[in-house]
Amino acid sequence: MDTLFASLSVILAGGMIALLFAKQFTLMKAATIITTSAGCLIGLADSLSLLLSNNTEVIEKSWDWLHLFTLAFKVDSITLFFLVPIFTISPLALFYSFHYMGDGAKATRTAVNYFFFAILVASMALVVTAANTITFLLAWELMSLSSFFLVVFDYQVQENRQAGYLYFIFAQGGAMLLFAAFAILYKYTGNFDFSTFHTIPESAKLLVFILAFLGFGSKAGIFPLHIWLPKAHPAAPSHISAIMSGVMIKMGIYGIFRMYLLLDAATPLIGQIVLVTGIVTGILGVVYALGKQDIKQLLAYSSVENIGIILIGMGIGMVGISTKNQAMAFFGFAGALLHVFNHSIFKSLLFMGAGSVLHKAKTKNIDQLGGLMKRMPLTGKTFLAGSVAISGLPPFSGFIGEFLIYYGAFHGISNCRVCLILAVLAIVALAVIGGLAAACFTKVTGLAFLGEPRTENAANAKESGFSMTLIMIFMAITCLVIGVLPEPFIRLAFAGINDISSVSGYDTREFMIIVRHISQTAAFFIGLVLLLTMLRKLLYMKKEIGSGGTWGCGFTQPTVRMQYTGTSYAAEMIGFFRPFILIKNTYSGITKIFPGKTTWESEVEDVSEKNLHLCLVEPLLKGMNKFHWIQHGKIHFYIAYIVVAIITLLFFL
Amino acid sequence: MLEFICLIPLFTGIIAMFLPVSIGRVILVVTALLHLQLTVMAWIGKVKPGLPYYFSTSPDGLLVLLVTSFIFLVISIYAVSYLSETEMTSEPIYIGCTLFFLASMSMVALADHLIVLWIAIEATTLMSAPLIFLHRSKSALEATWKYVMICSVGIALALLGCFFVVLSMEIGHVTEAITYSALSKVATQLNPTWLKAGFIFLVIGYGTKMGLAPMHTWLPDAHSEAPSPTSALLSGALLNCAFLGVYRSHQLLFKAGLGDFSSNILIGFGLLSMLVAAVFIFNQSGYKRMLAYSSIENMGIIAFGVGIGGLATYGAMLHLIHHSLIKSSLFLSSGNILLGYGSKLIANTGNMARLFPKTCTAFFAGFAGISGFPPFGIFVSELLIILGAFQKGRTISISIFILALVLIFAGASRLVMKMCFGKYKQGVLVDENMARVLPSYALLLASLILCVWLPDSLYQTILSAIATIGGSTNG
Amino acid sequence: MESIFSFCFAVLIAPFLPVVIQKVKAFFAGKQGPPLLLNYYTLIKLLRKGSVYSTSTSFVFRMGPIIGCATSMMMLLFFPLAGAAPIFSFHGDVIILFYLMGLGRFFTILAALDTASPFEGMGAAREAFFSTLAEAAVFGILVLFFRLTGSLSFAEFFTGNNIINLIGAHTALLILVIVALYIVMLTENSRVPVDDPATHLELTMIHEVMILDHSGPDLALIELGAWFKLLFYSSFLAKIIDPFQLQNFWLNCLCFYAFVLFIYITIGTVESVTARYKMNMVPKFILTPFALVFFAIIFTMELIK
Amino acid sequence: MMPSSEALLALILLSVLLSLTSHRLLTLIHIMAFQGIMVSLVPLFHEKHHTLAIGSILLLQVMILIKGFLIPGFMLAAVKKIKMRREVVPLISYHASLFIGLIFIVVSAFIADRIQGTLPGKQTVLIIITAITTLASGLFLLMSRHKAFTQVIGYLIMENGIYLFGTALAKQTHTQYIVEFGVLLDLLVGIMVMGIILTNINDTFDDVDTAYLGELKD
Repeated sequence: MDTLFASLSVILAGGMIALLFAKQFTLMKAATIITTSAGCLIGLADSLSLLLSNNTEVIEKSWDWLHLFTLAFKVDSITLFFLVPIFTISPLALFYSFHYMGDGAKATRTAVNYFFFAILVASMALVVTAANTITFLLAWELMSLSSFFLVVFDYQVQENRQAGYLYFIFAQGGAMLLFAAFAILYKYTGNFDFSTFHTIPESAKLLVFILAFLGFGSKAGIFPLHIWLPKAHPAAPSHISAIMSGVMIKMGIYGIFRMYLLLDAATPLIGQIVLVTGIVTGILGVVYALGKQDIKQLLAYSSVENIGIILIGMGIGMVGISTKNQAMAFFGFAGALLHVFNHSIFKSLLFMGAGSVLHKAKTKNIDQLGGLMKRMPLTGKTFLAGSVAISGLPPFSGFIGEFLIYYGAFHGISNCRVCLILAVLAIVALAVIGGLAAACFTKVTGLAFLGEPRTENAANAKESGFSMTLIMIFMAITCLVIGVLPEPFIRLAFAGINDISSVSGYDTREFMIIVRHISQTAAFFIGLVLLLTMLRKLLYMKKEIGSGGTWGCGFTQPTVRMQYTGTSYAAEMIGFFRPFILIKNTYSGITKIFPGKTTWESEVEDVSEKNLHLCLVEPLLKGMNKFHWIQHGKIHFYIAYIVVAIITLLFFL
Repeated sequence: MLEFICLIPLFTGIIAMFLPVSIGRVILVVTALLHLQLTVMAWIGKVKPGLPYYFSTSPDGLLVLLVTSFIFLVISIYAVSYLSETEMTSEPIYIGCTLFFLASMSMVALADHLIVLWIAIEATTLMSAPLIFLHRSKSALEATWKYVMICSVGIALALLGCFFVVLSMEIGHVTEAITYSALSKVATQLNPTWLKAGFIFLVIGYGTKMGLAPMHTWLPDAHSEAPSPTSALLSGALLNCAFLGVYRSHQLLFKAGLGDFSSNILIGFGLLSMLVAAVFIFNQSGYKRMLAYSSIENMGIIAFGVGIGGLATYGAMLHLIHHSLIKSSLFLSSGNILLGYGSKLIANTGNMARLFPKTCTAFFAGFAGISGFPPFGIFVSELLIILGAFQKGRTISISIFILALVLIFAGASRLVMKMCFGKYKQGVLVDENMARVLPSYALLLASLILCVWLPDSLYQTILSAIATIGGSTNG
Repeated sequence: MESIFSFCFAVLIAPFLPVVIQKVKAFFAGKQGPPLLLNYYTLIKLLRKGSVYSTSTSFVFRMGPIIGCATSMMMLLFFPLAGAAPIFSFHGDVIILFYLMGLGRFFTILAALDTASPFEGMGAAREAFFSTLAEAAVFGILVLFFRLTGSLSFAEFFTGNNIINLIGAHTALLILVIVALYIVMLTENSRVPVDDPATHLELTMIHEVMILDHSGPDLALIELGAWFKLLFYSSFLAKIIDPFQLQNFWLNCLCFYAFVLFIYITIGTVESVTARYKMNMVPKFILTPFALVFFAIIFTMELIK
Repeated sequence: MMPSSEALLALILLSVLLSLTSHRLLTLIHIMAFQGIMVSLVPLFHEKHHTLAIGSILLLQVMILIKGFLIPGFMLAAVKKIKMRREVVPLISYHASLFIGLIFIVVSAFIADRIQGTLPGKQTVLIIITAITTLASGLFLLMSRHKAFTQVIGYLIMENGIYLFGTALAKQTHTQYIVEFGVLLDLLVGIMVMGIILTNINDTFDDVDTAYLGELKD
């Protein structure tokens, strides 16, 4: 614990350094990055060693605060597990930022950005170590606030401001729900300590959980509370998107998980709610991802999808616990945790790739990109690896987490009817999500990196600086390593749920054999691919290799604009989900005999955003505007208000 | 003598009226220092009241006094720089009235007698009125007129409330002194009907001054039209004094066993104020008006917290302290913004992050603080109020409370973001200046420090202040 | 040893079987049809050729055929062909295998998009969409099989005590499964009525349009992959139908391939008697197997206590 | 209750009704001065105060001075400065105002009847009626008249009503002269401040009509 706090101090010191040396741009970046990363690495070493030592004793620390409260911190296996991505991704994102934050004219702002980055990292670490209400909320709010500043880094752009605004509201609204949830808990327990939460009456648990689920869910991005994600992620600088999407939204997951464990509710409803939400979130998330043309927006929706997958895993685990199905619970939870870790890596990788593209090709719209694989080979290849990983395809990391969830879900197929239906839904949903995610990421990779550049900017793109590419290569390799040698990482996830009493002690030896088989299969597959590659080389030896234009099916003058676009690629698939996804087509029409230039636009609108606007925000604003006459400026009536107030109150006498 | 706390500013105020401006400014700051020193001595208990029949030190009064005194010191430092920038025509009057204003506020904080309290509160209105209209612009005059009329009418009703309380004494054959401290000892003997009627008039009367809806109507006008140091004083200090009147009355009813009655009224007013503030903060066009409505909201929160009782009362008291600190800081920043852009309209501001980075930092930090983000104290106070309300089972009211908070946050953050980060094409009039930024920082820092470390004596004082209405920290 | 033999035999016979379909179609059309060893000739011809690559393409284009072929081979490696135990097998292998198929598809699509062609993207989009829908049905089938056998591996589905067989305890369910799997097979292998391999208009193609730019050995690899895949699905179906569990490996083998042949003949028949659907009808068609399987799963709640 | 006291109260009521119908500002000020003196005299005729203390007498004189002369005098000066003679057509016409004044009397009689039972000792109904009517009429003037000047008068009338209430009900307050004096001082300063603002308004707007004072709104 002391090491952890020491590491947090170093991280914060890094943030302070940024503010102090704001004038010397490069020095400031280097010093901050090194200091903050050093802090992260200390923390990482500490949490990993604690996590893997199987040390069951709980480590606690507390201080008195404001006479009333205690700031209590406690470390158990789940905490440690969540600390790992925090401390892993942060230094990577920081190193990446060295070249990404290259604009010396924004030196002060960059320094502020690093400062809040450090605060964000520290507050996330505090969120997962908090052991009572006050500490948790304190860290939670700090996290929201600091991440808000990170989002509005490029505040000159109106969309970014709007995104920051939306995020701010969701953060605060979610926090208010959490306040309410914790207040209800306090009402029953009379203290702030997490460990007493399970004592509250069973009837209140569901309400508390739902409030907390909505509160945490708004941070995590469950459907329909996800709408800030696709706005905030494109707005933030890419390494910030990476850390937010890779790590920060997982704090919502942590909260849901923690709350579930603390409440220890007997009602099966909780697991069912989580599972169904996960399914809805996952499928709709990926469908929307498919429909978007802005890479970062697409990645944000993909984060929503992955939150869905994680929630499916978690829901499987919860259903498993409520039906006393230990295997289901164990693998559900472990799968969810492992996916948290995996997603943090490949999503960060993808965001960094997107950032690299944005940096060099000056656009995020995939319909204006293309051909980047040749111009930015390292970014392209690492992005490809990330795409395969996020689609959950072996032999990359995404598959492993999903496999665990599948495994848990298959164990849920038993005679319990609700359980069976839920498990089947989960399995089918995972399959559909996997298929659509593959479609989605073939779209990004295929259109942005392959083919021909669609615009000048894309054609002139160059590879990014070494700090960016090195990090991306490292992360891509990590994705592959986790996919091929998953055992230590699965053990990590198992260690993560070690402290959950209802599933601990599950015998994993049998499963470890399967894991070894998976590992072998993956290796074998890679071997087979290599073999076929050699064979192909052999077959092409001494043969004539020609090159020419793409076969245009007889058309002789193809241009790059004739390439298939992302919009067309996705049109049919998203059309399939029509009631849940709004496709707005605008067509200028043909009016004259000799038609002039006509336009046709297609845009995917978020159904929850639209309905939120239509059913909540607009009536609310309208309703509030109806009351504006109160302050009409006439003093006579102001005095009349007082008289009316008196008379009204006298009736209560 | 305790009365010196009121008399010194009164005396120096008279002097300052007749002296040149440069000396007047010095007098302002020196008096503020002296006042703070006396206040601290009163805290320690070194100063005894000379007229114990009229004045005494109560924990709630001391709390308000300390906050007032501290804020006044910081604002007076700001005012010196602000005044030199604005070249006000009748500056000696301004300085004098500011000091009178301090005197009357101190009197409110120290008054124990029902009617002396009333006199003091009425005096605050009269003393602060010149501060608002010294600009002599049309809107400033209008605002002052509304302020004086509405508050006078409201406070006149409070006098009737005082009479009703006295009547309830007579019916109950109580012959104690008409002081809050004496009455609360024999509160159960008072006639409940007339006491309740008295409370209604008192809460309406002082509530007018405090800015509880629907009697709040003067507040946005006065706060937005006053010079920024005055706005800061009005919002950070005056509203607390008015609150003190409401609080004392509530204490009396609580002691008389009518706590439920007064609590419900306070909760009702509190929620109504928050909702009204929410309505007007959305699409607000002026930033000072926005801050004014935010004051209405926060007064509503305090009334709500006091009404809930228990843990929420503690939260309300913390809220009072932190709101004063943060809101005055915000108003001071708004003064800089006004100087810089020359307009009170949000539409005519923007891009503060680049143009006025220091002010922007103070302004945004203040906004974050007032919205309940750590590391500022409102985070704690709002949390405590929510906890307390749930503990008391007030589910519906707390739902409205939370809804209003979110609405206000949504409304205000949009405007604040527009100001801090939005587009702005024109040039700026006056650059920011360390002397005018540091006071804002000082106030924020005070809130921050109090959120990290609450001195024991302060804590104990709050505890004894809330103990009189059954508030405690363990529910 | 039997396993390896079985696998090698399957690999060798895979190119032969599609010709059966063409023969059946020719029979229905009253034609003679191509020579039986047509695909072997094609293979040899392609392997001997060089290639022309589009200037738009990158290494991804060259990886497509390799990975596509490798994933199809993986399926055969794990499948208990002809009653022999598969070469590899473990609990849970079905999941990784179907995901590997997904990987193959992923790269095929990417290779198609790499050409910057206006048409290949169209095929890629359809491929991605339809196979996603088919995948839902496949996983439904896996759930059902898990419910019936408690296992998650091809080997365990079809060998051992608790095997899946039409002439077993769950005939009713399995008929639904067979129909479903048959449709999935048609979808995944781009057969009529989902796709028509014999069409000549690129706009209406799915699989064929994606490989327009491949030539030479690359095309050979793609074709091989396609044949393996078709064989895998037919074997899957054949295994469910095949009622014989004989002790003799060779007899078993014979029975098995007889059933496989039967499946191919039915495919040929289907292609002869039906026309391909309009493209917007296809999703509905592919949803049918999912509905069937889901119905079957719900059914098991009553049947299996 | 002495008959003289009842006569006094009747006079006050009359002055209230007069003020409701009067549109000349000078008349209003005179009525108010008269009313102020009457109100100050009420405690003198109140039965409990047969034995008047020295302080009480002193206070009485101060009160008559302030309410009867200082404040009206101050306002007269202001009127002269403002050069304003009459109220424009009010929001509610003078006839209606009179009618409303009568309604106030009826309602206050009703209220007085209701609350009399709860009061200690023998209380005259008339003083409560007068007090409530005066209070209500003051508020009514505040709400219904255009000129800011008339509003000040309305405020004063309201204050008189409250004072009457205090006299009638809360006798203890009258034994505390310092407090009483403080209240009076507040009133005086208040009127002065209002007067200053009024003259300023007049300088700026060339009128004291509240119609000009409605610009600040949302």
